[in-house]
Amino acid sequence: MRYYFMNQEMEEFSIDVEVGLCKTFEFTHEGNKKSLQVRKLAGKHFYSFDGIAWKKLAALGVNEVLVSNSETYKVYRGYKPSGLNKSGAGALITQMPGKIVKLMKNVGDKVTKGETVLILEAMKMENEIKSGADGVIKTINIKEGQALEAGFLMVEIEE
Amino acid sequence: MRYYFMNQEMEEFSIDVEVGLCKTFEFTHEGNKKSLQVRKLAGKHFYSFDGIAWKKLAALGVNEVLVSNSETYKVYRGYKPSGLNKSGAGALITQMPGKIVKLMKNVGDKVTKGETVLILEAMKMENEIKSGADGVIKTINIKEGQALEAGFLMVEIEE
Amino acid sequence: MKGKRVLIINRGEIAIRVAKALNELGLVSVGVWTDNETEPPHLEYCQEWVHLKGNNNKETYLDIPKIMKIIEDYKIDGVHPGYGFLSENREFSETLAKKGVTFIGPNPDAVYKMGAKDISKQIAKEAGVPVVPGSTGEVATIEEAIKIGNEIGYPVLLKAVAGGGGKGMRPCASDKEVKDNFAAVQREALSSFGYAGLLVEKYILNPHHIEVQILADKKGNVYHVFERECSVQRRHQKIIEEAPSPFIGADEAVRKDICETAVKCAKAVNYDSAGTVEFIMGEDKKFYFLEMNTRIQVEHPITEEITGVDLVANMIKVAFNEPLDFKSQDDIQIRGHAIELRICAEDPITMLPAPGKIVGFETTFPQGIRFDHCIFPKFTITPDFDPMIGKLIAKGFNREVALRKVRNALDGLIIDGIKTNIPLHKVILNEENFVKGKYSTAYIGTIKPQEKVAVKEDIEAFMLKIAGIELNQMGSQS
Amino acid sequence: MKGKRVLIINRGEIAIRVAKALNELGLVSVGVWTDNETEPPHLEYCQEWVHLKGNNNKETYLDIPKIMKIIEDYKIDGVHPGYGFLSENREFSETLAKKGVTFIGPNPDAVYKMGAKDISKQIAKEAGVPVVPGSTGEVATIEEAIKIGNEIGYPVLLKAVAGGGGKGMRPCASDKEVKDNFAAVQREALSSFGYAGLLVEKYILNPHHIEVQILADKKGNVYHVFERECSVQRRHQKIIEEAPSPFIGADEAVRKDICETAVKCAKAVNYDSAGTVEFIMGEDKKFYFLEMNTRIQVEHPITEEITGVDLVANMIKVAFNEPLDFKSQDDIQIRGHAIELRICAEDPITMLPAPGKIVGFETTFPQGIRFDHCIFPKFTITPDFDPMIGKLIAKGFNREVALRKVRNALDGLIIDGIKTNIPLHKVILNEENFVKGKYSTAYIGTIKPQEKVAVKEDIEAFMLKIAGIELNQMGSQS
Repeated sequence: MRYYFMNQEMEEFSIDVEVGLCKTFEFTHEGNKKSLQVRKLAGKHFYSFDGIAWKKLAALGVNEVLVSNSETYKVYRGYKPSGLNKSGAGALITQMPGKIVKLMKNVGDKVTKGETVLILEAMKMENEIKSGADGVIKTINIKEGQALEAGFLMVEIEE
Repeated sequence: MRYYFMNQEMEEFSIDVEVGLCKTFEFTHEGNKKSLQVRKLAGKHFYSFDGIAWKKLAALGVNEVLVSNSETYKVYRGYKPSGLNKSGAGALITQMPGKIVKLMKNVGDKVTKGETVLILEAMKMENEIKSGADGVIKTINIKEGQALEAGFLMVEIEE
Repeated sequence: MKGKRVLIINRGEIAIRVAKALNELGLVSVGVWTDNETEPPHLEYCQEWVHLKGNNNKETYLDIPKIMKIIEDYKIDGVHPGYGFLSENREFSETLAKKGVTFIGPNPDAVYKMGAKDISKQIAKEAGVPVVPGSTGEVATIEEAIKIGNEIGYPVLLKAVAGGGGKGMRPCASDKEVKDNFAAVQREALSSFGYAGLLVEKYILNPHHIEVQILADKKGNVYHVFERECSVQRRHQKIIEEAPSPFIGADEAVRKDICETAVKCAKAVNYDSAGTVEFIMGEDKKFYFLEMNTRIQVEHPITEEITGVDLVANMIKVAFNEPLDFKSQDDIQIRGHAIELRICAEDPITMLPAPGKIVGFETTFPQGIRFDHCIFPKFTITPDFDPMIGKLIAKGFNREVALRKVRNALDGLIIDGIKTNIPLHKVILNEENFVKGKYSTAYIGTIKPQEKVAVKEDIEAFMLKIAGIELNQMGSQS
Repeated sequence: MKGKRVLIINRGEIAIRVAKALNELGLVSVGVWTDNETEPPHLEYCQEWVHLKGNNNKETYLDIPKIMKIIEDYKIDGVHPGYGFLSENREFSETLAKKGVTFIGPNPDAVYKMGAKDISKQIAKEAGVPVVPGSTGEVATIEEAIKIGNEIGYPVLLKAVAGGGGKGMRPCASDKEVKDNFAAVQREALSSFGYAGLLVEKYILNPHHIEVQILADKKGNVYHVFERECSVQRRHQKIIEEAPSPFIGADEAVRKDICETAVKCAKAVNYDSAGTVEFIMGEDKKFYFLEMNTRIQVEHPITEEITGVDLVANMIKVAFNEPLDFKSQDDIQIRGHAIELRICAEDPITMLPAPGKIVGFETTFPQGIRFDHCIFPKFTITPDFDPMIGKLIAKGFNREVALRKVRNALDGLIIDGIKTNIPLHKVILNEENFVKGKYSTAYIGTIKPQEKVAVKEDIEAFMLKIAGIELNQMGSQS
């Protein structure tokens, strides 16, 4: 089984896994192999790379979005989704669900890097969404008051 | 579905249950009906008899022996086991797994109620097992040093 | 008091904390759930569950007529508002008073006087308590705000009259910044507290945020339960709190002074519940009255841990005219040290909210940890509510022990599927200045611990996530 | 000390408690499992897991050569014995000392002197500490025991030299009873402690069992951490403990006297670890030295709760020559009140062990509860080990609050599938004499709370069990 991980910048990598008897996992990543054992004890799961040192493992309820400190990864189990392209500093994408409070620019407006393009309210906070590059507003896919899911391309800026 | 409960004295009673939609349980016991709702919340189960007041419910892992304060009940789901007879004060049955330390009587010996018949070690404690009736030792099914499961008929006394 | 039916108009960890205290005292805890909360974990501790219909806070936790209807329908004797929502709303506490329903909090007059920052400042001044210079009343227009800014000198802070908890407040360094921010702070004030009124005040640089816990009964007895240091803040919201304050340290004269000043403030409004008097303290240890929060505070557990006083239970008791657990100020003593980390669903580097669905949750804590939270696997954090999902509290014989325990607890806290500020807390707990207890509210801005959060995880971390998913695929019998 | 590898030669809740402290201090906790324990819950907190092969305690937790082999194979630096098993075994601590392995406990000489009750009594006497009359040495024969019985007068107590925890001890009221019980106590002593030697001593009627916690370092500093009242006993085993003692109450002179006497005892054997000096106290508040337990005690948590001293962490620190958390006796003060209930797999009426399999486990606790336990659904309690499966500990601002909390906690503790003493605890916690704090070790025998345990449950209880089983049948997705 091959797992694909993809972060917000659409950077991607994969890890192969083979599940053996007694919850033994054999991983392959960029040619390197590593094995992992899992045991269930007192209703909880534990993992070990050497069979001696054990740590608690959270059994994951879904295989949607996984997070590694400050990066969010989508996980694809056994398939690689098509149509995912890299997007650059000029693509303003919602990082969390929210609502558009104010839109400051129109299509064709010039923007400089760091300039506020719109205000997005999320979790009761107003967040200024700034341009990641110097350029011109190419497309606007939102309007004020609109509620958005995470991962929505709000504005594209042509550099 | 009919449930049978049987305690250590082989006293028995039954409750009927009908499981409806959305985890609604309809119970019938000796002609009386009662209904119960169950909801799952934050990974735990809760029950209510009136839909307003809720309490936590333990989802039971097995349907073997259930306990009510000082009584132990065996539970039978959907069937009534055959061959279970009432046994009286003259039947010395292990209440817990243990090991015979000492056997004080032989077959044919007279015993009085409260007299120690044997010593059973369980959980590091020596327990004196006493006759529940005046009578004569009819059968002995054990020997010193023998390890026993719970529910084993060790000695029968004829009243 | 026993058998009284108390409605909790709140959610999350504070609703759990309140329900626990109600149950223990023999009252009936009645909890609510709204259309936005399909599996509200706080109901676990509530004896009765009531549906508060509605999709947003204005239709639910802030809807006074709807709540009054529930109070009538369910024969409610008292209400606990928790923090936020209607906890400091004069109209709500007055409506309850009129209906003869016990509000578990101070009398409406104290809510009103201390709830409105302009009046509270005036009262503090009159009671001889030093205050930070600023507008004495509400500031209605940008022009007025700019005028005051020039009078008291920039930087100034624009803040909501009805606010608290860091929401609806922004510092401004110039006329232009006042102009740019005024409308936004008004909007935030309106959406968070239902009232858009603003204040302007002097913005003191590098101050300490130190607050004093008050506990008072309805017979005029007002006690302090010592201070908390809440200077580790981001976006003017606390993320780490300690008790006692490492900045006050062994300076018992300052501790006595600030605590007695807090009692003075509380007495000035005939305070009769649990509350908190907030101060700004400069490097010279001079302190100024900031505001009084007339409710139970998020960070109340650290005070409970170092004094042994159950603040929530006592708050409920006094509301029903029962006596406090103690009879004199001397009965309350500090023993040991406590630290609280607010665990938030947010990016540890940008510190911006990051809602999502929790897919894994495990804890491995040392002795002496208290985790007040509402987390369970499959819990969804929606953008509708505050991103705080738990409070990790460590108690130790001294600060060093408490630090050791909270560090170890943080290593044993796994929350999978969402971004949290756990990695940020790990950096702070090992950062030199924090370890020494040397920090002001400028800490996050100047030390920038967020920049030391590792962005990329080791490849092993991804293997563990794969193992977790595979185990889940194998089913529950595995 | 950091990075040292410590083997825990114990199981259950105490192994968890020790592992937590090791992890927190930055040491490596190494746990063991035996053939009898297929899912040992204590490994949850151990960083490394080692198989200790064998089917019974003699082949496992008491097998010194086998343990020494593991110590060598796994490069172990130190050993924590917990309580019971090898915790007070001179041979074991000497063997470790010879190999240069740190024993987390007192020096072998103190283990020897205090471990053997005959010698400890002599030492106490010489240190000017009052002792209960009895045999000064080991009693080898029934005849000798009867002779002493007649000298000091009946009733007398036959007890194991190596024992503790109520095992291997029986009261005898006559020559005949000594004769009848001698062999049985010897057998129990041998099977529980690996040594059959017995003592005889005066059996004081209606006494209080009060013990003092000691914490000492390797530099000669010996501190007391105040007393515990352990008078609620059945079969000479504690089931409820409190700190501070309600019998001593506000009598600070007696408290000071008994605590300082305990320090005197500890100093007499150059004690250098955590330990407990046990006393019998009569109605006149005169007390007699009973024994010193040279190990961490089951009931240590209540002392931790009222003083804030982490006994287990400090015990580990001093073993590795690290300083204690405090520098003077005055640093340690009592704040509040703590009560511990031992939750045992036993019949609540007969109070006899009742092993079995746990099929359901849920908790709903108020704030201020600590539950040190090793319970999980599907956990099987085997007859091989002690029936204690958990310790429910409540801390309150005063005794009334602690009682309120522990009562509420007990109502929220569901353990399904086995008999437990929870119903007995519920009776005791509401029984008049206990509520007033008026009880001696005769409490269970004279008040007989077990007779008030309801035998039959309401039919609703059975319906709930059916619902639980049906839910389980529906599967985990329900």
